[in-house]
Amino acid sequence: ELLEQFQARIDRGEKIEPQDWMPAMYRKQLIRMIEQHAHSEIIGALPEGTWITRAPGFRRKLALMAKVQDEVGHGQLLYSAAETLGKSREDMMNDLITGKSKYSNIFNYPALTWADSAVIAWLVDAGAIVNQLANSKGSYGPYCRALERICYEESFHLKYGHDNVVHLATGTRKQREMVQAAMTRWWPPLMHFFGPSDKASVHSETLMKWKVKMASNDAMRQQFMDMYVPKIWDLGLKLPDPKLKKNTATGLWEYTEPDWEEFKRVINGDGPCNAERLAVRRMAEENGRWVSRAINNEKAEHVRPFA
Amino acid sequence: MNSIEALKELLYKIADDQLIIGHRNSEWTGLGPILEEDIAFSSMAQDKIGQSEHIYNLLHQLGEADADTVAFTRNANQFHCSQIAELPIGGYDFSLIRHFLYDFAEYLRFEALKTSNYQPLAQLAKKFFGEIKYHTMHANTWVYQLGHGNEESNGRMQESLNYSWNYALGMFENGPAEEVLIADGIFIGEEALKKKWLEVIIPLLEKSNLTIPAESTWKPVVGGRTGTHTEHLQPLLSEMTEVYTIDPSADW
Amino acid sequence: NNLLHFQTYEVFHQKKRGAQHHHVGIVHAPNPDMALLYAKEQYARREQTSNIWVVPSSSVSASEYMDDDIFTTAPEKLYRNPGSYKVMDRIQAFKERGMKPTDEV
Amino acid sequence: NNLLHFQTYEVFHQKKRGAQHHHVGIVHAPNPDMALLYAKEQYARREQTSNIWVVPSSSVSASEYMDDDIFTTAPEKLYRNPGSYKVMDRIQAFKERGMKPTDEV
Repeated sequence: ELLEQFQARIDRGEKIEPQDWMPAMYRKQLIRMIEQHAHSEIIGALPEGTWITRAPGFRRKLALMAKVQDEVGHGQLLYSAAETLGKSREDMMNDLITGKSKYSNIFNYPALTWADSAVIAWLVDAGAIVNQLANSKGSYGPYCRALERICYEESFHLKYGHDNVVHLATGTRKQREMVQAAMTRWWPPLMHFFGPSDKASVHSETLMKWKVKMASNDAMRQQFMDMYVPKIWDLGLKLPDPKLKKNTATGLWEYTEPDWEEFKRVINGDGPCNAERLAVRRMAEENGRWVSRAINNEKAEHVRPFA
Repeated sequence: MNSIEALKELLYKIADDQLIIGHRNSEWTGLGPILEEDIAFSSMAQDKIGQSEHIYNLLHQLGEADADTVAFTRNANQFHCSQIAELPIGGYDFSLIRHFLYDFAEYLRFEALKTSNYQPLAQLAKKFFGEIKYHTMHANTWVYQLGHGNEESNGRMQESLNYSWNYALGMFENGPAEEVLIADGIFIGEEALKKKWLEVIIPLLEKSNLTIPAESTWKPVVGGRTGTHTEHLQPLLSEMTEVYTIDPSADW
Repeated sequence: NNLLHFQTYEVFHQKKRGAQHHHVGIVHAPNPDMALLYAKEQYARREQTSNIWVVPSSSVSASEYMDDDIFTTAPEKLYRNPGSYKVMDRIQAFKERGMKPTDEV
Repeated sequence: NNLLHFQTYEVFHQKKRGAQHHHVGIVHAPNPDMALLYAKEQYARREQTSNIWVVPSSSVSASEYMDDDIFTTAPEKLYRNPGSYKVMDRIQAFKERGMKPTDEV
């Protein structure tokens, strides 16, 4: 009877709030998804973060600092949303560092050049926005409120990233070669970004019914290509997939099927930067321990935040 | 030294300080001890680099090159920052103590500059005063709570204070521009600034169970204002300009 | 487990003096002073701000959700809303019938 | 009088699910439960209300109004607003010169 009321509320388009009754599966799936999104934000800050100290000129330096700061801020917003479901930030951080909980696979690749950080800023954020805009119409109140603020700030990331890639593509020969090489490197991970097509994805069915996941992986990939492949080609940049084209009859993009074996290999820890990313986060936590121990007041009771 | 040269000397000193310490503090982005602190510390680093750009723009109006060129094409010996700004970030104890010592000096410097006869600088000092006030609030709250935290944190902060003290005194290095700046009513002078600085920070440090080294041991680390720097500055600049110098004619 | 990331504070943001404070999220902080400093950086990075409140989550008491019981009827209790007293038409009609009492029309 | 041992509570109300709580006023009450009851009576009557929080006024830490200058520059940092990034003319010019790099025109 509670389940019917819960499902009816979702079907009416109303939000579920932290104090409401919810099926254990709903709580578990939401924590898993929001937690992974939070991890992706703070791990995602690392490859781009390495370019803050080398950004060329004040405009890029300040913008990249603001962008990476936003990403750490989005991580904070998302951990907070997940905390309203009962998992503490300490547990989430520990699960990240021990590899128990995943983050977006794309950050297991290195940002080799300045153009890599530009392509990430544009296209990885573009992919994230496709995902976030869909989820912002979901059913859980605190997550939607967090996503509203995140999407507002992400619009700056997208514009900055596109502006950056455009400057490189329309600049000198060296700039153009650098961004073409970065685009070629990042296209395969971008095709992995939305994950395997739904038939292979075990959670999608349940998450859709409860408006936890709002669109299928394939639908989001198609939307991403629709919005951004034309903009990439418009700059005269090439993509490393000869079969990539839009089928005007079906309205769908056709492409070479991504190598999902590599995707599984990398997501399970065997990518170029997996170890390095977690090592950096572990160091940040360990270097900060003396600080937290010194100012933590033991009698502070841990209470689930409200909204 | 004529008035314009003295004014340029003052502007270079302030802009280089803010740029280099902003750059150093940005190295904590993504690595802060706590997420909220990571956000706050990188936000303050942004404030400082933004302030340095505005001051380089004043120099541009006085005939120097534009902000990007001035910041991204000079070598270490052409920089006028004090040596405390260029030191590596070290542990969070050192970075917080530097933040405390440096930002109270900057707070008092900008407070004095609010009434400078050089109007563009006075306006900037007023515009940025809120930002710098927040930086001192953040620095003082941290020094107080770590000074009181436990034995380990008090010990670490005291050790960092001892290590940083003479570098901090170097911020007030006297230079040829002093008399002209004071005579022209542009700035109160480094000596006066240091006196105000000591009056403000010593009570705060004592309240935080921290003590400054005995005056007899003070040996200000000078030279930065005239281009003499530690071995850390050139590598910092090489890293900072790595992309910019790939193609100096390019528009990034 | 000792809280490495500290206690949480609920954050309320006020755009301009006189405006209402809105809840915008939480921060983890060791004490209220740090909570205010962090709230400024996390929730006042772009929009106009004139004031911020922080409150330990542990001091908030919440009602249950009231959509499915008496309070959803609150707006339906029309006699309470000034808008439901449409007096002007009643006076108008009274004048139009020469101010006669209704039982003498 | 019995107001002596009453404490004041700040009242926050959420109009409907999904919305943010915002501050609507205060109530005097001896404890949080009574504060919630009074708050529901006083603030949930007129407007549609989905949820209410009450918090002892003593647990609220507020930033000082005299320090609101720490917030002023945030909206002025245009480099972090989407509006300050315009690329159409640059792409147009690039096409007009046959997509050639700037150093080979």
